[in-house]
Amino acid sequence: MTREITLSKAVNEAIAEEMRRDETVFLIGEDVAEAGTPFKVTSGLVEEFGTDRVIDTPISEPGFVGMAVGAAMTGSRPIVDLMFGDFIYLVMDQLCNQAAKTHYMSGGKLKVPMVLRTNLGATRRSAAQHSQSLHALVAHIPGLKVAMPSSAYEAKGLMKTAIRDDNPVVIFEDKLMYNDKAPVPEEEYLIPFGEANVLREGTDITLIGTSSMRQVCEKAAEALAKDGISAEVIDPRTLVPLDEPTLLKSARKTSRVIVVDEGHRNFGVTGEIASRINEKAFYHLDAPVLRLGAMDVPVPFSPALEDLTVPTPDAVAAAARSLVAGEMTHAA
Amino acid sequence: MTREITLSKAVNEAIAEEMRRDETVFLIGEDVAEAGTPFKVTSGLVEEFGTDRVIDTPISEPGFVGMAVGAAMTGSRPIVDLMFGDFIYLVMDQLCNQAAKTHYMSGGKLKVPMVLRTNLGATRRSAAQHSQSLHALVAHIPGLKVAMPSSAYEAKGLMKTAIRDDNPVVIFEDKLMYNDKAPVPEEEYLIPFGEANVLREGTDITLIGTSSMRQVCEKAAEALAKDGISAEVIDPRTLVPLDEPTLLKSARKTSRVIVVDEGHRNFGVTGEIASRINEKAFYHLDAPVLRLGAMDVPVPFSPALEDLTVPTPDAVAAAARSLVAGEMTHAA
Amino acid sequence: MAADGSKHNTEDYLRMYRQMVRIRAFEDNANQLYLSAKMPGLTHMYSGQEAVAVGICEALTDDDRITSTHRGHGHCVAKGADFKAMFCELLGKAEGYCRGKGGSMHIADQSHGNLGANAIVGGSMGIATGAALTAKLQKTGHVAVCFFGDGATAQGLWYEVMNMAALWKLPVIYACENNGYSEYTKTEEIAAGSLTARAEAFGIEAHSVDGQDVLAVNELAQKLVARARKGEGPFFIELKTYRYHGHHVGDINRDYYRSKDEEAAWKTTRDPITNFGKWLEGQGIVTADELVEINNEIKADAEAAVAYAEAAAYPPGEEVDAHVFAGVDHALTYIDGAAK
Amino acid sequence: MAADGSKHNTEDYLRMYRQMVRIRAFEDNANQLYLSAKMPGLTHMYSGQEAVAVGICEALTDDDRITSTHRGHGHCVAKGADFKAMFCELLGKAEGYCRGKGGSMHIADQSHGNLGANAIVGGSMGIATGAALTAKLQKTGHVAVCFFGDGATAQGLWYEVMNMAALWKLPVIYACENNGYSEYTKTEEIAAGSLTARAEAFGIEAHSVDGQDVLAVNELAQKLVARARKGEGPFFIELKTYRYHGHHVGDINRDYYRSKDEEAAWKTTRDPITNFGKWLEGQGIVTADELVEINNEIKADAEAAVAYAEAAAYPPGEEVDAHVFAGVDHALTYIDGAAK
Ligand SMILES: Cc1ncc(C[n+]2csc(CCOP(=O)(O)OP(=O)(O)O)c2C)c(N)n1
Ligand SMILES: Cc1ncc(C[n+]2csc(CCOP(=O)(O)OP(=O)(O)O)c2C)c(N)n1
Ligand SMILES: [Mg+2]
Ligand SMILES: [Mg+2]
Repeated sequence: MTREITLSKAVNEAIAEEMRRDETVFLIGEDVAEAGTPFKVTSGLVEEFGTDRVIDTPISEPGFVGMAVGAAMTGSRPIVDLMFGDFIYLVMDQLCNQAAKTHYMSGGKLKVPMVLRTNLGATRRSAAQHSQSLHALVAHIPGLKVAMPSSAYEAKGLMKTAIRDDNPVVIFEDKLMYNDKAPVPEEEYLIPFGEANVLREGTDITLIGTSSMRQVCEKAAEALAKDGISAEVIDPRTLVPLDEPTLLKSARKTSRVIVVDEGHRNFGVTGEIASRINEKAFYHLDAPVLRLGAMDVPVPFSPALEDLTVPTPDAVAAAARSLVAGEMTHAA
Repeated sequence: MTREITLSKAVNEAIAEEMRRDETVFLIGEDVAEAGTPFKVTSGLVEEFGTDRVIDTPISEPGFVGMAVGAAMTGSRPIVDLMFGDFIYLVMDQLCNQAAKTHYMSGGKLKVPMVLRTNLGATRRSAAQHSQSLHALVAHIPGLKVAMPSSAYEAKGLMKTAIRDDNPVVIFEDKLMYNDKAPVPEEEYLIPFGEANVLREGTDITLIGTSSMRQVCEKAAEALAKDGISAEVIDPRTLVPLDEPTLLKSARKTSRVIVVDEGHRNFGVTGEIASRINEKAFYHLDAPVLRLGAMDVPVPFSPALEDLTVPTPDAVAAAARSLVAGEMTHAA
Repeated sequence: MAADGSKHNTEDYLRMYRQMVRIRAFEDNANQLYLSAKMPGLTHMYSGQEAVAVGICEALTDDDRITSTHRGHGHCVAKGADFKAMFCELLGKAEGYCRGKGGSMHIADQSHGNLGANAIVGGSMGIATGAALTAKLQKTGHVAVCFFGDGATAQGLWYEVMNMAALWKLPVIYACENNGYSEYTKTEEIAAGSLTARAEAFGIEAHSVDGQDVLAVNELAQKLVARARKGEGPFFIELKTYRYHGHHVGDINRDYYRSKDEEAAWKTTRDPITNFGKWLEGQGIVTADELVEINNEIKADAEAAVAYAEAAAYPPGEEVDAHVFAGVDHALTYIDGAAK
Repeated sequence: MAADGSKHNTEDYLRMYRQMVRIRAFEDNANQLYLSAKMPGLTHMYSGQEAVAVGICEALTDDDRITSTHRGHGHCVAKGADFKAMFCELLGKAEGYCRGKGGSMHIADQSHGNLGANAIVGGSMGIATGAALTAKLQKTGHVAVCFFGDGATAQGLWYEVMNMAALWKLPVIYACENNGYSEYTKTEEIAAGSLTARAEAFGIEAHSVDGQDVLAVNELAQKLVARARKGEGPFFIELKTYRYHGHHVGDINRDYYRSKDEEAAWKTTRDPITNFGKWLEGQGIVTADELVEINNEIKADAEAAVAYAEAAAYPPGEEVDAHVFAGVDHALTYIDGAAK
């Protein structure tokens, strides 16, 4: 049975199911209990699981992430709620120097099975410190797995996989999608890490979109279809591990690729994905792999400016048309 | 007049000269005064400038970086010494949410002229938390400039430019190069940001190497020359801004490029540089742009393992040979 | 009220009163803009805490620096900002203090020494302390005041900078507005022990004061600012206060964490403006009619500024990559090396 | 010595003595390995501080957790680790506790509850507190001890986790080894106010104890561990102690920050091993000859372990990308999606 539920609800269900299944799982973060987080994602959990397992913290991000690392090392499976993705800077040491390296530094003796769930996404008029998409930072650090759900379906399936994973996993939800509904089975399911999702098959060009850029790519593909351009749309679903085989297969088929991600373009996610495709499918490509990311500026508050900074379906479609037309913008 | 001095000495001179020139410049960090830092880079400065301008701090990295931001906003020009590049995780919030964004968020009203000098580089047997090369993280964040000196000459010239810049600049010195000597003029000079250095001209392949990977590329080029392969070697010197024109010009000339950087390969610096070249010089390339970075593992302590994790001249030369030979390793 | 009428002159009192009323008027309009969906994003109301910002900022000069918080309109007004440039900023207009780039959570007013609101809780503690470091190194005689909430005391950064401020005797005053809540959680659930003891443990002189009493706040602030200027700082002040609205403008149904009775009690018996107004009347400094006149005049000012801001222009699109780097017109070409 | 001979039995005393001597012997050999360029990297000697690690760890079971520091050999030995696996780790050999991947600064010994040394000063404060959170949630009755130096008290993280530990009454003991220096700087230059007051400000019971007196340390630790098990924690202990060597093995010329006289005074009058040995003799528990015998036996043990480690094999190259992820044999193929 499949019904439509919001991404919020999907995450909530995933956490609740896993907390029922495994009593070592607990949730910790700011205002996750009675308040259910500002996005109301965790509403109802404290009523079912009590304040011992749904733990409200002071505003101490490094502190409670560090505690989650220690709890995970000693038999708990914490899920940490980091209210805004922008706060990840505060917890980088505990996440990247401690959580990410403990298994390796201990030669495999210690494990850190924890999930850090946080969010990304601009255009909420929340300005430079509440709008960033910082997944590239953690994807760079060995020892962390990174998931980017693109709808309620992925949000649930990836979250459940993350909670059962024996490693630190960082999940970035798009905060603009919390109220978006998608079909989600009633029955239990998990989405394995490292399996990209081919959402639409096509022959002329491949559009790779992470998180909500999947929808941006899907909309672009629809527009392109009207022009007779057949676009394949792929959602990688996890950045670490990255399902290279699926991406390469598509690139070799269509010979043209655009990578779309809401992180800043410069030294970000699109560069890695584009490079891997260039490196490993080079002789199949008819055109350079193009990249669309958030503009390389801090996110501005003014709606008149903010809307200019994120990739749109129109921009993706326009880039696709120019690639397919063989326009060599940079050939000089 | 040019003499040979160590990279340590070059940095020391740059700081001393700028402190003499501008009394709003001060140096702050752990054990920078009497001890002159563990690498002895700042020795002697406290004797000349006193403890008011060469300030020893407690072990409070977020604290003193935050203070540097505030000092910079109010008329000082702080140089922050962050003892190991691995500690940058601790200061990411102050660096990326505050320093990097203040000018933009204030619509240009506030400036943050500060320098964060830190280091990178493995093979000192210092293990996972004292060996990282984390420049990719900060290069991703709009509002920060990022410099990567590759010898004593660059270390001095880039440092002086950084101190005079009205923006936050992060400089990563290679801690293994502190005692390496290079010719450095007695006369004052500055190296502008965004100007790559073509160290060796060549026609068959371009080797782009950041920081000490410049020397790795130079050594590889020498080996390649013996095989009759003419390699051009370029040091970008700054990642933000990046001298794309110089890199593209070379790529278009040689048609083959390898990018070498000591940060982790995955979602790091090489992906960005390779992507830009692919994007803008695609039709001139005879082969995919290859990338060599630090292995995507936490840096292991054991010498037997650590040495496997960093790019070597041999590895670069081997990759270059296969590119020039037209071996299409990934063409399948 | 803590002070007697003779200590300050009438002008000072009236300015303090007016400044508190200006904050309230600003917030009433900001709230209205939000409720009528004219304001982008969301915002945090300062109403109820006016005596804190005014009592402290009245002890400062334009050259003294403050750092502010997500709940920052009050500090901004109290430090001398202009309604028009503030409302323009809240609406993302080009004439805003930050050319629309900052908005409510990043409003800064360099001309009056306000180094800016901050959307990272505790994020400005280093900045304020660093401003005090400049003051000390350059012997400017200026003081920095760091405003933050009770919730922010849970951030480790505070302890790091208090330690350095104490070691180096920096002219900084940490002003903690304890409004009883951090978001949807009561302070006692997130703060163990005692806030003043935390500062004292670093050898920092700590005070606790009624944050609804503008004269008490101002008197203490005057003293501590003067002493900080002489190198006797740093200091800590805990100001007991209350926010009238929800955590942010969208936090409407809040009975689950805070009762309507509690809110009503603060508003009716502890309002800093009403009580100060009554005191001014009692001292014979103003009449009730004069107070009404002041209130109306300010209300009209605020409404005019709102109208102005609503009509003002957005920044042009080409500004989107300006101001990323000082000295660089357009960051996008600059970072690609095209502008060298 | 704080305790009288009747309180503990002879076996306990002798074990404490032996454990202190084992630490000293370990360090002497580690230092020697470094000086003879046989040890890769650098390391921080624990010599002088033995009574702290032993006094506390003797109050713990194998299931109680500790977190350690860059100066971590002492904690590791005291918590029960084996010489061979330790020296192998220091030399980067496959039989090391961490298969050579951690080295001196990351040595961990999961089997005895040592969650690891940490090269980030203060970096393990969250981990220890989190271990205590598991203990509380899972009602295991275990206790966690967080070792750190005086320098680490400047890290904001400590205040964040103390606050939560106090709010939630977690069974964690923060053990600050105040050896008077953080690197090349005296503690009074980097720590304002009082360390014990800092903990007390969070409502945490704080103690200060002579860290050179193993019995005093152990007696206090026994009491606090027992109380923490009953939910009366957290606690803070400041242990006044001294490191005999430089900050790290390469810190040889150190007169500029610490006088030779000061070092000599501590070594001759305050040595924890000598003094405890004298006390044991005085109490008639051992003879001088027996002490010499113990010392020699341990010295031989350590030397044998060194020889073993020197001869042991390095990990094979293919292990370089193992242990990045639990459950993944080789990270490099895994992250590229090949292993799915
Ligand atoms: C680092 C960080 N963590 C969490 C938040 C989300 N947040 C915004 S305001 C707030 C509560 C702040 O409470 P307090 O400091 O008491 O200030 P008040 O809102 O009461 O004025 C929180 C948790 C944030 N903005 N920054
Ligand atoms: C976050 C961080 N900052 C700085 C350092 C460099 N460092 C290593 S040990 C040390 C001094 C630590 O002093 P203390 O905590 O007193 O421990 P001790 O060395 O005296 O045992 C410093 C500054 C570090 N390893 N980590
Ligand atoms: Mg509050
Ligand atoms: Mg110490």
